[in-house]
Amino acid sequence: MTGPLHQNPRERFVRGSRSAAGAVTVAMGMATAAALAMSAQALASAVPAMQDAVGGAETAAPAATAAPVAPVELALFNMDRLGLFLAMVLICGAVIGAILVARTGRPLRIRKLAALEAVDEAVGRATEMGRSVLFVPGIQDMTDIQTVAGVTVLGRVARTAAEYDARLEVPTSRSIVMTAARETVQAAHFAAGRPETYNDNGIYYITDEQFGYVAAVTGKMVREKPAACFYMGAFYAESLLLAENGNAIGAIQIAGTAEPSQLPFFVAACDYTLIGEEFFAASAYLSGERDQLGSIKGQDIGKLMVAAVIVIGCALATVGALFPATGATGAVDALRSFLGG
Amino acid sequence: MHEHNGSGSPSFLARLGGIDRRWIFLAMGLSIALPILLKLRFPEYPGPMAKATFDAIESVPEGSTVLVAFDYDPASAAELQPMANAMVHHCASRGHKIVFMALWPLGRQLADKAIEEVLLEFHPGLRYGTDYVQLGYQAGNEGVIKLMATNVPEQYKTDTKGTPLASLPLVAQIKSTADFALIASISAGYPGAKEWVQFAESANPEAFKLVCGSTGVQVSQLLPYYPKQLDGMLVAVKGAAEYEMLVEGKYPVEKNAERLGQGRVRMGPQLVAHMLMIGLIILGNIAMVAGRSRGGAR
Amino acid sequence: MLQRTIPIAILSLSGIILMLAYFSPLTTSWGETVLGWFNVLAAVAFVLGAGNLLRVNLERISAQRSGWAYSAITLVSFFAMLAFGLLKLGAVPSEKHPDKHFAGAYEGPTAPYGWMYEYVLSPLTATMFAMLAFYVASAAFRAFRAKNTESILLLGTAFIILIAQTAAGMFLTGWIPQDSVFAFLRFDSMKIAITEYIQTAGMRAITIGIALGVAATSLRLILGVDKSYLSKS
Amino acid sequence: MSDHGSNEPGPQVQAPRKSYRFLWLSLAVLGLSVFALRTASAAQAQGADPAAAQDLWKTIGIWCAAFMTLGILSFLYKDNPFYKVCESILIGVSAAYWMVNGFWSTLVPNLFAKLAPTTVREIALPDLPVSATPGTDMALAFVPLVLGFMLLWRLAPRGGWIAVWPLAFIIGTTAGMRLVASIEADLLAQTVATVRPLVAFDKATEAFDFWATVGAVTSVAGVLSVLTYFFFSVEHKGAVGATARLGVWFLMITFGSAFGLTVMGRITLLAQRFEFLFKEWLGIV
Repeated sequence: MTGPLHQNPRERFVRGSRSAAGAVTVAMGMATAAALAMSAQALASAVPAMQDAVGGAETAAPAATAAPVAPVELALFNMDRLGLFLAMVLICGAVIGAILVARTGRPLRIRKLAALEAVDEAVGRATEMGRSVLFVPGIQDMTDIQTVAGVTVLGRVARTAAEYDARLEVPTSRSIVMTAARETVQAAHFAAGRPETYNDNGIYYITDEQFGYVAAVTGKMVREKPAACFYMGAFYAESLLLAENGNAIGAIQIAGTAEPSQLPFFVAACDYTLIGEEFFAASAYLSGERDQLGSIKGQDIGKLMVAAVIVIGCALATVGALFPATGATGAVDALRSFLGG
Repeated sequence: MHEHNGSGSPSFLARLGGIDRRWIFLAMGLSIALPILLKLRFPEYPGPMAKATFDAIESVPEGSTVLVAFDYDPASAAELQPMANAMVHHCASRGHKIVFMALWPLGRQLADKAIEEVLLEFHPGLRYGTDYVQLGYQAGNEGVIKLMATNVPEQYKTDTKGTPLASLPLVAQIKSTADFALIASISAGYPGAKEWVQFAESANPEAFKLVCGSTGVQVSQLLPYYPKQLDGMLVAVKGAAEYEMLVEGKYPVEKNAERLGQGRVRMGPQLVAHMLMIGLIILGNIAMVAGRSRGGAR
Repeated sequence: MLQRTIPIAILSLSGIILMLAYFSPLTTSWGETVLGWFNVLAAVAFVLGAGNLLRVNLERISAQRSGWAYSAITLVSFFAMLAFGLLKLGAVPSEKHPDKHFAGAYEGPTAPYGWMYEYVLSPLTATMFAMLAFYVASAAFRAFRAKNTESILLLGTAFIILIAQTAAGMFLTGWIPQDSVFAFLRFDSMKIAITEYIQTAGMRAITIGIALGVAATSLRLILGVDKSYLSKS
Repeated sequence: MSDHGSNEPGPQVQAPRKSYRFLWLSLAVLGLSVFALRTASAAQAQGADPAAAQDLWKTIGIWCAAFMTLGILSFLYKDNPFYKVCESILIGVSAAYWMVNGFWSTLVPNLFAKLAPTTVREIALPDLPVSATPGTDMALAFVPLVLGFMLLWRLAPRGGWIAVWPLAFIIGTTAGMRLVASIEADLLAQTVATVRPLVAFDKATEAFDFWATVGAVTSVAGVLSVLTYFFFSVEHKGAVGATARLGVWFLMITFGSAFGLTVMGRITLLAQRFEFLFKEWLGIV
């Protein structure tokens, strides 16, 4: 990363996968076994998707049939990443399991997030005042999951706005985000039962340039004085420029981001802030669908696993430091290198 | 704050809380502009980190070969170039031989600038190839460091002018990073000081001293490495200013001294603006308390 | 079918290929191909953006809505920059191929495109960025008020760090010896303790939470559970 | 955190418009005339020297940059025509800037060069290497070409759904990529970094190190309590509530510290703009 400012999402995007190239060939038997396990996992995660895609078809191919044929030159599985792979299986398994449990209809209890309760209130206030609602989905492209989560939250805001008949403005910094936002807002109007009130004009592209975008949005804020401002997505230095100007016009401001460096500014300048993981949970929470709520449970299971690793690891390390003879330090190092890759 | 009705007009202090923010803007503008216009310079009190950096460079025997990596670009030059200048002057004054390199594409130009404006300005006798060498930029981020940790000539086949390393006396004998007495990374993010710790220092923990200069924003990422892995650390313009004090105290220059004082020049606005911020926070709280005690709006 | 099923299938498939590519060296090249396509699409997106920009501004001009003159300025500067760049007007000819106009460099400060970048675009963006100094001050004034324990911690920490960042920190507490029992009262020691122990811990937990959130959200998308990007038309 | 509604636009915003317009207009006229005078004198001083043209452009550039800087800064006072002009220029120039960069650095080498290598070599990239598998390259390049057209379909009045296909592709790629990357780089790396002994001894003397121990315990407690705060399944009551509260305290200190550390960088940015105005433009420092 080159500092929080000029991050180029595309570069980061490419870099992540290139590192996969430096793989080591390992004992073939092990690799094939692992690959079998993995393709089963991949397929397992694919199956519900496909099921959904074909409208809940009953049949699904048995997992093992799709195992790749043994290769000649390249390893099927990079054994260096076994720890990562197992961690991924555990976490994805927790999420999938929680979704399946949710489908059985058992009651799901999720604690309330104050910021979300405020969404309806903010839109309602804008309607009363006859002013618009501004939604800023961050400055990154759809290559950032935060933007995707932001667009999901937009769906709920747009639905409320459609119900109240409030004017919604979504300036975007990436044209693909504009496309996604239009789809989402249109869907929200359908869901609110008012498809006729939807039009494209409120959702438009400004410029990809970070500060060009901010200049336009802050200008718009000062001129049109929206009563409610939502900042949901990936933000960098512009966070405070937006939030301070929103404050100056007296708007209710609700922010959500997973960009740790910008959280302090949103926390200081906005009325409500969804901090990090809360933001992703919010996007699931707002949909109100059981599947999505289930996945929040899955996240919680993931956190429990992390906490368990930390507690056990620290206990072992402490024993190792106090009584070097027990060899507990060696166990911690082994755990570390297994998980750390 | 909302002004309340009824119990008379609120006190001056209570009204202060709802002051038009443009007065704050004006104060901020002045607190930065005036120190620049008046060239205000305040004495800096060198902190332990700046001292540690200075001592690390001093502790290496005279005539050692040091590596200075320019891991930043012009966007961060305002914060980092002052410390780079001071460090180059310090190393040369102490009699070290300097090898320049960059992990960021535009870092090379900034290194060239330091060579021209500081190294050759204050030490005109130094000769290229024996006293200093410019290796320039190589793509590959931490991969560059990884390879240098075992094989410098493999990573850098030539310097920026295309001369093979073997024909440059200063670097002809350098095999790996372990052959440097000290490595300094002046860094603005990824790749930078963190990667030097992870890939060079951990490969040869005892072989060389490692110091870094860092921007304010990424400081919290690097702090955990000081003082174990990093022997010294210069934090943002403030670190540069403190370090300049130490360097100038021991190795003063006669003319163009302002080139070694940029950090302190930029600290002028910093000090005034920070004081303003602190004052504003105090004022805001006084206003809140004053407003509350009069039973005003919250 | 065309509007819902196929998009979900495309999404799941591309997601699964990229996951596979990371673990299996055999499929790494698939992942790279897919990413190459992605980068091309990202570049095409600029055209889409420009098209939308034109539409919005042309509409405003033709309807003579308030501020239409500014839309005209936007369009003029857009087309000027586009012409300088796409046609490489005034570009410095390439040394190796001076006969080929489009091999020339258009970024240098002597070419119009480079000049526009240096003297128009970068001062504008740099000044927008610099405005933060003002907003940081007004945010600190307004938001850092000791209303409850949480806000006291927030403002107290900011206060300590702000003092420790300037000479005032050393001036006030620098006289306390480093090795004395009271060394922890030095502003620089406090700053190190806060950043190293508390801030690092806080950021770590935030990062872990975010990672889980990203993983769960990605998984929901790949499984087809989250379909919010699809309109229902 | 903040109390909204406290900064309602005051009466000063409704000040008489005409006088403001006059003010801005006279400022602009004044600035432009000074600029014209200065450029004219600079041009005269240098005569018909070939290097003079370049210097002239540089002078014009610095004046231009100064106007842009002041125009943006004027927004701090209030929204005004100056700022609006700067904003419009910024939007136009930057949109074109990104488009041109995308064209020359991505579309030409990664799309056109694969579809029609000979033509591209002839016109723009004479040094383009010859591919070993031109047929495969071309076939593969058709995928993004088609997806690209589908994406651009958004500009057409009908059939907006067509753009959903490339959108699904983009989101899918992102999801696959991020799922693995976030677990590896963030989740596992940070978890592993948290694991440490809860007692510390001085390396040299092997004596018990009180402060380092406190630090270690604090770090681990911090991570666990903040994670508790992020726990969604349980209401924040009782023991969980107390731990979550501790987590909030950790978060607040974290944010306060990050805020304080960032201030220095922001001030440097403004100082640099002022240095530009005072040094390069006015030459008074």
